[in-house]
Amino acid sequence: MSTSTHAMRKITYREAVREAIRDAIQKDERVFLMGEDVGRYGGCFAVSKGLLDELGPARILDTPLSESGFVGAGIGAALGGMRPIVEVMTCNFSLLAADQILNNAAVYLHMSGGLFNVPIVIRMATGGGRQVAAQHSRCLDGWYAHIPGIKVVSPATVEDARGMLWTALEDPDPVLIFENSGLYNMEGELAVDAGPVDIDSARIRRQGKHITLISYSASLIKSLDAAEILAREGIDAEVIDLRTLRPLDEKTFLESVGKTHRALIIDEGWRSGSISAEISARIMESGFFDLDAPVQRLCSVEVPMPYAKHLEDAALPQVDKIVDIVRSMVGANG
Amino acid sequence: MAEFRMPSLGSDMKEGTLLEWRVKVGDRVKHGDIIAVVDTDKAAIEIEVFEDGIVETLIVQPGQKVPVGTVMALIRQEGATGARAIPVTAPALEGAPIRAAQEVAPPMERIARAVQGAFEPSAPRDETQRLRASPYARKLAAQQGVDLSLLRGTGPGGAIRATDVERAASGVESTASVAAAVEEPVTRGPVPSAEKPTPLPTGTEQPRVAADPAAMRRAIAAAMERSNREIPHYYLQTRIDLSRTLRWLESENLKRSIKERILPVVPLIKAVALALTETPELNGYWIDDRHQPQETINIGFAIALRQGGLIAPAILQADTKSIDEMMECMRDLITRARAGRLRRSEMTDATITVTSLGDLGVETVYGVIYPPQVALVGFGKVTEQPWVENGMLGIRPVLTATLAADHRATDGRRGAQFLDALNTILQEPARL
Amino acid sequence: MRTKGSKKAAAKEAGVTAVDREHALHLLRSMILIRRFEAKCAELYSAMKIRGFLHLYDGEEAVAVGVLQALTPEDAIVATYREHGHALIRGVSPGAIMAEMYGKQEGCSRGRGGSMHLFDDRTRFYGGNAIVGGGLPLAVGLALADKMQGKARVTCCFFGDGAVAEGEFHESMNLAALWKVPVLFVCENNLYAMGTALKYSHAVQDLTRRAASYDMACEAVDGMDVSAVETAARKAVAFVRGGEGPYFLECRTYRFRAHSMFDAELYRNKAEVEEWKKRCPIETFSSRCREGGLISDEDLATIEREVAHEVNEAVAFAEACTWEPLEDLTRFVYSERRRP
Amino acid sequence: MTEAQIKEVIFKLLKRIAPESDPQSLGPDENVRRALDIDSFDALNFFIHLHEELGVTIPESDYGQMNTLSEMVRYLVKHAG
Repeated sequence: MSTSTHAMRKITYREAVREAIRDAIQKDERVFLMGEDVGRYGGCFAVSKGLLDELGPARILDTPLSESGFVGAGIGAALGGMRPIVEVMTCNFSLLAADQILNNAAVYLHMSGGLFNVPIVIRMATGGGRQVAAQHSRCLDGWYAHIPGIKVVSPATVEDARGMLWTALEDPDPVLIFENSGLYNMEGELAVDAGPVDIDSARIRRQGKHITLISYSASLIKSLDAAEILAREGIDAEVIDLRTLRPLDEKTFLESVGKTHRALIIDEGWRSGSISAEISARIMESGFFDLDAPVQRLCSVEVPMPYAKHLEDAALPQVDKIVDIVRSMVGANG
Repeated sequence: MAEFRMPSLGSDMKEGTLLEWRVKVGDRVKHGDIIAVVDTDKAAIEIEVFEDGIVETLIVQPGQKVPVGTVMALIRQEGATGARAIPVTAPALEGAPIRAAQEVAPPMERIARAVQGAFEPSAPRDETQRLRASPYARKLAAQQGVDLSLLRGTGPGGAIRATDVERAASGVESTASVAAAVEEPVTRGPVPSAEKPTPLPTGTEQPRVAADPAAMRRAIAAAMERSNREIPHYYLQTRIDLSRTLRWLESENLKRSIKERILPVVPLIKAVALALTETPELNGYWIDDRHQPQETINIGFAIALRQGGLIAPAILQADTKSIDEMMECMRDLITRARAGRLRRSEMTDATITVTSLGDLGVETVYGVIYPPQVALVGFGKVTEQPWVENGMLGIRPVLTATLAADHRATDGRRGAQFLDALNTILQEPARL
Repeated sequence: MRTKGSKKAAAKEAGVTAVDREHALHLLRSMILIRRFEAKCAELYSAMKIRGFLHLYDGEEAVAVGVLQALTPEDAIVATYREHGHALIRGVSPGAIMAEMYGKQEGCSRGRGGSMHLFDDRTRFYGGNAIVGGGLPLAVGLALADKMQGKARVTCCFFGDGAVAEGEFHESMNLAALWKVPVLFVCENNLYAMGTALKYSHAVQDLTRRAASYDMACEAVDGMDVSAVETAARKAVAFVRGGEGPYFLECRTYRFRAHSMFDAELYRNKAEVEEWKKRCPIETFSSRCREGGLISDEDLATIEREVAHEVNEAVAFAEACTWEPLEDLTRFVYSERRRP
Repeated sequence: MTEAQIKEVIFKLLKRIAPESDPQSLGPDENVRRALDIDSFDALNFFIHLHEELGVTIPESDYGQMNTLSEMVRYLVKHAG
């Protein structure tokens, strides 16, 4: 969270990420960006637009469509003393690099008994909602959060989009940054001199007392919208932005549940074996006696993402569903 | 058709053996009648019925051991209103297998039963209809001494939620939770108050006190049985020369009007409170296999009720009260205890119990600790006895004080220190 | 290359090019060390001192020994799960390697890796990678970092013929050639990807043609001949260090033992193995050197004695090592201190 | 105040303390506290009520003179004069 009292400005999430990349490359000569279409194309989501001209081809590297190859190369470069930012176009394609992320980045430190750490940052777009169907709409933030050895962050605000990258680069271990593609156009207020933010704690984005909504990334925005609607009905929802899915800051949500006694987790990932399941389990393990209602989850419906708009909308967590569930949990007959 | 089931008489009761039926088929029974005797792991227990009606079938035969929740008999209701009427197919079903006779009570009847049940403290909970309450509601209920079984939940499927407990605790009743009346001494479990360690589980283990002497007897039985089963007691006893205290009390009482006079038991309780500040280990609980001494000293004072039974409401923060405050407090407690209007915290917050049976001429009291407390102090009658002090023989008013303490929580040395402190304080009554 | 007049002539006579006595002894000793060390490993495996997977390098010693002669201490190595030899020759202490296989905390990977994951930062030994093909992108990245930092270092990446069928091989070859990064790809072609022969795995069995398709400099060499390997490696390393881009060196070799300890070897016949054993890199090199008068039987006996001592020392060290305390189980999942 | 009036007050107060009892059936020399199971608190209350009803202040030292019905009447007649 910014402690700046300086002037604020409007900025999009996309611009915030771009500013973070530019800033990191300018500040540290070891940092470079590589990935598919990050240079001449300007980035699949236009995040790195203009950076090749600005920073030159030594720092902005277009790669062939070889996810495993260039993610692995990023790991090697990190081992070799560089601080690469590897952009995987979307998390769907990261599965082609899953071997490198899981079998190398996540385990090198451990396998070498602490000798070789891998200070790599891998950015990838995540999430659905753009009618691009099953192979381009996955939300794998929570899926990667299963893996010890990597850190998983999901910035939901322009402030985090701007500030998490530098902290991730300074981290000695692999950090995966998931940028929900639905957020790139989101505009937010950001301090002119906004800088790094931590990547190991959750934030209460809205204080409340009746129920805790636990969410992250694009679902956080929906949760905040739902909380506004609920406030008009007299239901005061506390909204938590997890920010980091691994390591998970359970203290923040457990304290909140200790206060509100109810929890709804909103997770764009699928329900089975999800990060929402993990959070729910931790509440059972450590917050059971504070619960006044069963923990509920709103996740994506367990289908590969369909193309048709109405089906896709129905498959994703939505504001009205959040509102309905909260009403049923908190309301007179809930 | 109503089902009479093997009741659960405690969370650790899983099954029971029917010893005898006190009724036969065709007998008319009414709510509260004892209709069966059941042998449990602990003792033979008389079981009452909660329906009015006629005994239709006796399913379980004497000698049979059945799990809790097993249907033992069917009671046919007579002269029922429309809502309670047997379904039209009843004639065909009467005497038919149990399964077919299952009945879903209409909502109004369920409410009525709940209200009835509320006044029926001995109602054994049917294990097949497990109490549905949220964990937080259970925690709150335990902290505030609310008996969940008396509440009607407003949550899904009638689950009791925190709001139901809070409403009961604040005296604002929900429609069907009338009997959770705060003014009623419905709860007898000396459960730690809010911010205290995990309390006793709620439910049947938590004995309750009510107007019904039999019910109170059973509640006391349950608590004492638990005490005897779980608490390894040790006993220490000492004789205390009470002459200085009594002399001091006499002079104090001379300064007071008759209404303000102080009974001898008051300085004794005050002395217990002060002694506990020196041996705090005896003040508290044994919960979850853990000794949990309490900072606040709330002394439960055993009061016999005229209708039978006893109750031990707490003198809260006894160590901080003056003699006059304590007397006033005790007068108030006794009056309200006998009128059945104790407050919840008084019923649940005791951290130790004092019992004084001297009025009846008893010399020595060997008490049974009230779980989860870890000590009980007993006072007998003050008698004149020969007493040697400084090599001089004289006659002194002597009190026998005993300590029953939980050996899991403390050892004899600590107990001895307590009695020694008690004695010392009573030799310097000005400290009181 | 060290050469001394008279010895050089003798060596040439023996058909051993450019190898003087001292170097010959060194090469021979290196190969014998691997062979004897691993024989001990097999024994200890049977005695249940070593567990997990154990892949032995028997027959392939000339590749590691030959190639590693060409590298300097600044260079980096990325190896596979059959890497005991590479680690030994690179200079990782035999004791630390043996202790690692014992699972002891004094092992080179603190007992976290075992036989397949030997690591050493001092010698830039980036491990035993046990995902076939998984090390190649890593090597490209290490080389990329050197190139970006203007360091004239070489990353040497070992892999087998099996890896050539992996997508990661092709991605890495393409990336390395595209970016002209200083990687020496060393394919240890022992003809079997575990139990499946090359001919059942590859449409094109001449693996150098794969490299050629990326326009990458390449050469195939007799992997049973340590001098030939060394010579080819020196040439390749010079090329790479010269900034000419990556190089693909195929060493044609053969594994005498089973793939791992639990392998019935149903996929090849004994005659084939016996035929290859006639080309044993140690036997052939040692005969040539003796025939050429470069070394004596006594030299050989001395080597055997010294190696036996070294192996015994390693075992004694591993035996004496300690177990990492259980409290440390979750260490090294994340770094304990930030690296600058 | 007559003896009968005093007795009536005593019965009323005892009945209040021990509602289930029948004080009028007490024998004149029966120990009242024992017969009606009156503890020291109730006893104190009894004396307080006597004070309220009859204006008699009974010092603690005189409690021993009021064990039976006849003792009570005798004492109260004397002091309520």
